[in-house]
Amino acid sequence: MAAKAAAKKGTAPKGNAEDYLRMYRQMVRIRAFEDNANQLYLSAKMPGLTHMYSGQEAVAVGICEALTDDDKITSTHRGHGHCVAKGADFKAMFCELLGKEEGYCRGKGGSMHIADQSHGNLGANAIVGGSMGIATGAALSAQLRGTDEVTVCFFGDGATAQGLWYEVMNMAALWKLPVIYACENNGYSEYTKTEEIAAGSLTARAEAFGIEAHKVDGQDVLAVNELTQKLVARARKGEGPFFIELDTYRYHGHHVGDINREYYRAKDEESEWKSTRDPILNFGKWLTEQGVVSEDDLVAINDEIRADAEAAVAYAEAARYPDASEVDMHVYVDSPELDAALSKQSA
Amino acid sequence: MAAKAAAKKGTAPKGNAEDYLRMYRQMVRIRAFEDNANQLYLSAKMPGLTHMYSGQEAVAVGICEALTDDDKITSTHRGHGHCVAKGADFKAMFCELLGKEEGYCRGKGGSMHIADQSHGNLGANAIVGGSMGIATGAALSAQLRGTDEVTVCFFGDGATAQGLWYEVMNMAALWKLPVIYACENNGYSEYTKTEEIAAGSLTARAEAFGIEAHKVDGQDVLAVNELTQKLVARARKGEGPFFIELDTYRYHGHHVGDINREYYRAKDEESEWKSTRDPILNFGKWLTEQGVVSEDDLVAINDEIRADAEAAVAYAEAARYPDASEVDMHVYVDSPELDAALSKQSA
Amino acid sequence: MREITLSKAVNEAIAEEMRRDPTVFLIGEDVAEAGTPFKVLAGLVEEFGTKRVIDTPISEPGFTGMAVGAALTGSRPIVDLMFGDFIFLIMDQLCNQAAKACYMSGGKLNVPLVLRTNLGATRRSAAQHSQSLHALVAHIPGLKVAMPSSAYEAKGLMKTAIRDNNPVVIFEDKLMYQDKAPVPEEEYLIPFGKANIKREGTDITLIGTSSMVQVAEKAAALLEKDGISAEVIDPRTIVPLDEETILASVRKTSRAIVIDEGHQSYGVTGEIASRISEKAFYHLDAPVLRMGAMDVPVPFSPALEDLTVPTPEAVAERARQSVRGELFDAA
Amino acid sequence: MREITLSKAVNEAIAEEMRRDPTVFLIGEDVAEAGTPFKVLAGLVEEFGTKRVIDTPISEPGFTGMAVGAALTGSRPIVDLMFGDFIFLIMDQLCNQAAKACYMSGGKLNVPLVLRTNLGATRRSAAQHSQSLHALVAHIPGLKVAMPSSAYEAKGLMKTAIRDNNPVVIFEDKLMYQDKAPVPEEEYLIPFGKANIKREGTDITLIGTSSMVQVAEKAAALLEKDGISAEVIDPRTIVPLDEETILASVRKTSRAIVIDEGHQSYGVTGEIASRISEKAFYHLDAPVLRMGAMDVPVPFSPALEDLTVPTPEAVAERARQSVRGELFDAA
Ligand SMILES: Cc1ncc(C[n+]2csc(CCOP(=O)(O)OP(=O)(O)O)c2C)c(N)n1
Ligand SMILES: Cc1ncc(C[n+]2csc(CCOP(=O)(O)OP(=O)(O)O)c2C)c(N)n1
Ligand SMILES: [Mg+2]
Ligand SMILES: [Mg+2]
Repeated sequence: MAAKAAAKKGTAPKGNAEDYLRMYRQMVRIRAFEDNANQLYLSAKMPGLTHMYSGQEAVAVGICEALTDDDKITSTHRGHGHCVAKGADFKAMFCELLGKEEGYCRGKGGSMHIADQSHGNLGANAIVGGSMGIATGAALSAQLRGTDEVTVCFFGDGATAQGLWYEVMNMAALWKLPVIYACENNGYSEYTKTEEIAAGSLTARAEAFGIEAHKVDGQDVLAVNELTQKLVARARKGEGPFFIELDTYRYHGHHVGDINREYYRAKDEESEWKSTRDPILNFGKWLTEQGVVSEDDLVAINDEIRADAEAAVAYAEAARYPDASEVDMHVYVDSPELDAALSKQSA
Repeated sequence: MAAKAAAKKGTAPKGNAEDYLRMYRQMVRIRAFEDNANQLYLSAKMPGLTHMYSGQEAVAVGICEALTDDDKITSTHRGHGHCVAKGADFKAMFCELLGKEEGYCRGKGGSMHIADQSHGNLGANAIVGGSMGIATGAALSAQLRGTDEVTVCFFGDGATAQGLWYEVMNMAALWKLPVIYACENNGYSEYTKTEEIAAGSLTARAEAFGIEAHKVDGQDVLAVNELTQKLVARARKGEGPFFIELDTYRYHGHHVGDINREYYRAKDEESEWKSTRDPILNFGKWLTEQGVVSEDDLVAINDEIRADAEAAVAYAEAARYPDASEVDMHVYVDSPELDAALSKQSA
Repeated sequence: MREITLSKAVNEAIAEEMRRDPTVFLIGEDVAEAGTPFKVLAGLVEEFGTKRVIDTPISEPGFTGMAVGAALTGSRPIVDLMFGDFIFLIMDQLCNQAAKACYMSGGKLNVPLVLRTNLGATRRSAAQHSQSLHALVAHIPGLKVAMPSSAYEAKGLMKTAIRDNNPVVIFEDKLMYQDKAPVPEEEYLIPFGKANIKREGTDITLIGTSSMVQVAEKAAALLEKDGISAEVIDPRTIVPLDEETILASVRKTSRAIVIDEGHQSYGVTGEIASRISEKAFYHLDAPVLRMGAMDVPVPFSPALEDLTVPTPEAVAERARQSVRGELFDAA
Repeated sequence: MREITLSKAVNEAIAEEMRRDPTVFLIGEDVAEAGTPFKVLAGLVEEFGTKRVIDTPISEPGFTGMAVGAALTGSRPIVDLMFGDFIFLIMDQLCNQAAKACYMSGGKLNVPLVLRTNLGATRRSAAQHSQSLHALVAHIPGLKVAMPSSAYEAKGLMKTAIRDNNPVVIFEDKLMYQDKAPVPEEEYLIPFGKANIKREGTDITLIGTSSMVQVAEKAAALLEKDGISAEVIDPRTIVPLDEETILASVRKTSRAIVIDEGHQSYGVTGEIASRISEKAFYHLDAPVLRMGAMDVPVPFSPALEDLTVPTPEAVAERARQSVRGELFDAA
């Protein structure tokens, strides 16, 4: 991945144009991916369920743009955004969502288990909080292997109720692990408001373990990116771990099938966020205001990405399912070095 | 149980003489119990292992003396002290330690599972942190049943590393449950110093959930009792939950077999605590200074309790083992009302 | 008789018991206003209020542990675990605490707790939302395990579970929530440990659990066309297990297949098959066959997932082989 | 050949592999200076330092999850779980995460992790420190499960486990740590999935796991006095299971008893017995017998605890009944 933006809102916007545009494009790519995924669901072409990331794009992009391919992330049930932001390809993603052989996981994982290890994405997880240990262990491994890799652990506000988080924060703090806990506080876990399920303060919970904690507007991609860059740089030097709480909002229901949701959140609230705090609209407006791009440029970007996404969907729809013989493959992986040692021994 | 002391160090010691003496006696009872248990182990008369409470007596007694029999406690692997302090009988305890039929659990539980529900002791637990949910649930049940019972959850500093604690603190705080989390910080978990396994601050961890937290000298029975009385009274009124960190020390090894322990803690440290901060010695001295009792009285109390303990040991040694037929009893309990309904239905 | 869905049957069972006994309460994630993602508990919070239908944070070990504590102190909690796969998170509270409290206390404590959760694949929910993990809890003494196979069974077994003074784990098949069956308006309980002979037959015994009872029944219908008479048995509870009814059937038919949606190895089929093989040894004309789910994590892709669970056709085919004696040659 | 204890054998295996491969590290409670409460790991921290022998807080789910993450990213962790009973705490990380990562990613991820823990009752440690829970993990596809029966086995199986690219759970019997056996100085590995015929015999096959191999051998010695020739088989790993060796033996002897220290119901004995009953059906002269631990939580009292596990005398008695044909009458 290319060098990242030393983004600072208001300073030399044109000088950082390339970085800004990449961030903009990545946010649009996520939105386009999700709109298509939603459509696949609504037209009954997608098996199972899926959780839309739309609305939270600035979080994934602001953070992942501060990382290299060697840096790791762990993701969640609401993971398409992280996957795209960390560099994944539309075709392999849509193939995975449709259970096709060319999917990232050969169709075995689906939406909730997309992993893309080539870009350092260790995988989505269908157990809320389930990847907190994995992320912290990846950071431990980075430290043991003597690298300067950093791991970002994405999770939702609801996941802060899982005890696992406190266990691994304690160890991360004791051993100064290069891990950043990124809590996307979108105000809800499933059909419940965060304030009903979270006592006290989330940042204080991290601070109680001696972990430096930050709060940031998760709708502002530059603010997210700027903070993350600083923390990543410090984590590389052994000053981690860190905690970031990102204020954000999910535009859709908890999952694609959660259509009638007025019993737990008001339509007004949704339209308020969409009209005033949309991360793509606002960033696009700022880019044009700053003269980085024209409105027409933005439209063109949008059109191009939408076309890409639709082509990828068409590709995935036409792609092959895995052969029946794959059903009992990959339960175990081979151990060629062990096998060689064993056959040498018996020889 | 009789009314409890509104103990205030330095105020009207004679007026509270009865309460003070009961606390003193209870501490001596714990010490006597443990000395005998240790002796049973050293003379190979006790099956398995056990964890000595000696040194921590002021914690169990200071807290339990602020509770009634209707109030509940949950205990730990180091649980004899809590059991005695909550009102248990020596004979049934020693019988349990020796696996005898007359033990509190008919010999099925042993040292790590003593329960004495008649005094509200829901049981020791051999899973570190394993009773944190149970205690919090007992508080929930008290609230649901409309009682003013309070539950105290005892655990060690090491147990704060279990994620379960954070899960239940969150719920206790959200629902204002009448539970008091009492962390006996004796400086070690097994063979490891607390500072090596606990990052940040324990009180801050509770406070992060909006839980009022206190630190108290766990060697000072009156300080412990005074604080606990206040918190219990407030918890009864729905002002809970609370957290107390009690500074204390275990005199023996992690378990009775942990004899050579200089590799993890210095002999000097042990003798320092024993000589300057012993909860029984210091409280005894204060009682005589204040003219509540004479030294001779204390010796007499001590002798009487020691004799009691030895008699209980002798009783337990002579007691019967459970009959072989008990081995598959108590896996399930009967459900007489259900059975009646079922037979009515089939009639 | 009226027909209602399994979902409604469970809802009715819980509502009736909550009306009867004020100490019964529900606890779990999104059980109140949302009525669970499967909507099974819809309406209960309106009747019983948020004190008895308690929405929790996403803290499975925490609220399960709390339910154990509540059960030890005069309440009768029903724990709602949204997916059976999450049972891995609560194993300590379920198996080290709830299951053992009675025994470890020499019978002085007991834990009247119901854990309601689910099982079942082919919902395209992938490996962490599709497991059938009932064998794990069946292995732990101190727990009872119920496996309803229809709306009728679900209601009766749930009511019994709530009244049992021991911890009971009840696995509903999440694909059956909308399945309807006749359920009487009048109250009834279904005793634990009494198998149900769903269909009588003489040539082979098909023992199925949960939705595999339906698979067995469909297989029996297929076999009938071939002139093979299959007896179908639903054990209803796998702990306690009604060995006698199963053995009596196999002694009559001389052949058996055990069908279960848990992984085949080290699971339910091995237990039941080995009991039959041992205790009806003299009567067997063919090896007892086992049909569990494949020993693979559940794949997401529909093209693969459907291959992992027993189907009526596959069961019928194995039964035919058994009756024809083909399996003898294989041994 | 020199004789060393099982404890020393495990220690040697880990030390050798840590010398060979710098990516191997140990993580768990009191593994460093204390060398675990059983002292099995004594000396390792002195050689490999605290970066590779990592003492943790009492956070079993936490450090197991971290080991999964480390294994996914180029390290080969050995997780030390102090008591097998604590496996209930880590089931999610072990069974939902470690076991499934490879399959869910279509083979792109893998988790070279060893979980070393223990099993075994009669140590007077009561219900939460005495369980033998290997059947639970054996039920979950994606995990391998090794059950060493001696110092020799413990060393070879541990070395193989560390080199395997999949998650392996290895259960040591905590009562065997001081048992000595001949162990060569030279390096060796023991392949997974190849059973060991510990003793040849013609009249009956005794299949035992872990310490039950010794129980089976002692039973065989007792039977020899009665003129009964017992073959003793140690499967070594229950996943993968060497069915062929077991079946070949039973086809020869026509009789079998499966002995395991896990609870009998829904456990290991049912799996192995049902495979034999199915696949050696034609060759069996008597029902395959199962001898697991009693289906009760492990009681503390010595007077009760010793009753719960299979003994050589009990195994020999069952074997005599089988050979005499007494079991036929019972059926
Ligand atoms: C351990 C576990 N419990 C419950 C669930 C069901 N579940 C899936 S997503 C979700 C809510 C998660 O909320 P949050 O962490 O805030 O993430 P968000 O959905 O808002 O992105 C729940 C309860 C689960 N998948 N895993
Ligand atoms: C879940 C669990 N992990 C590990 C152990 C082993 N163990 C028993 S006591 C103990 C130390 C507990 O330390 P602390 O909580 O401070 O209590 P203390 O022994 O100091 O009273 C450990 C690690 C256990 N019993 N349960
Ligand atoms: Mg959320
Ligand atoms: Mg301690």
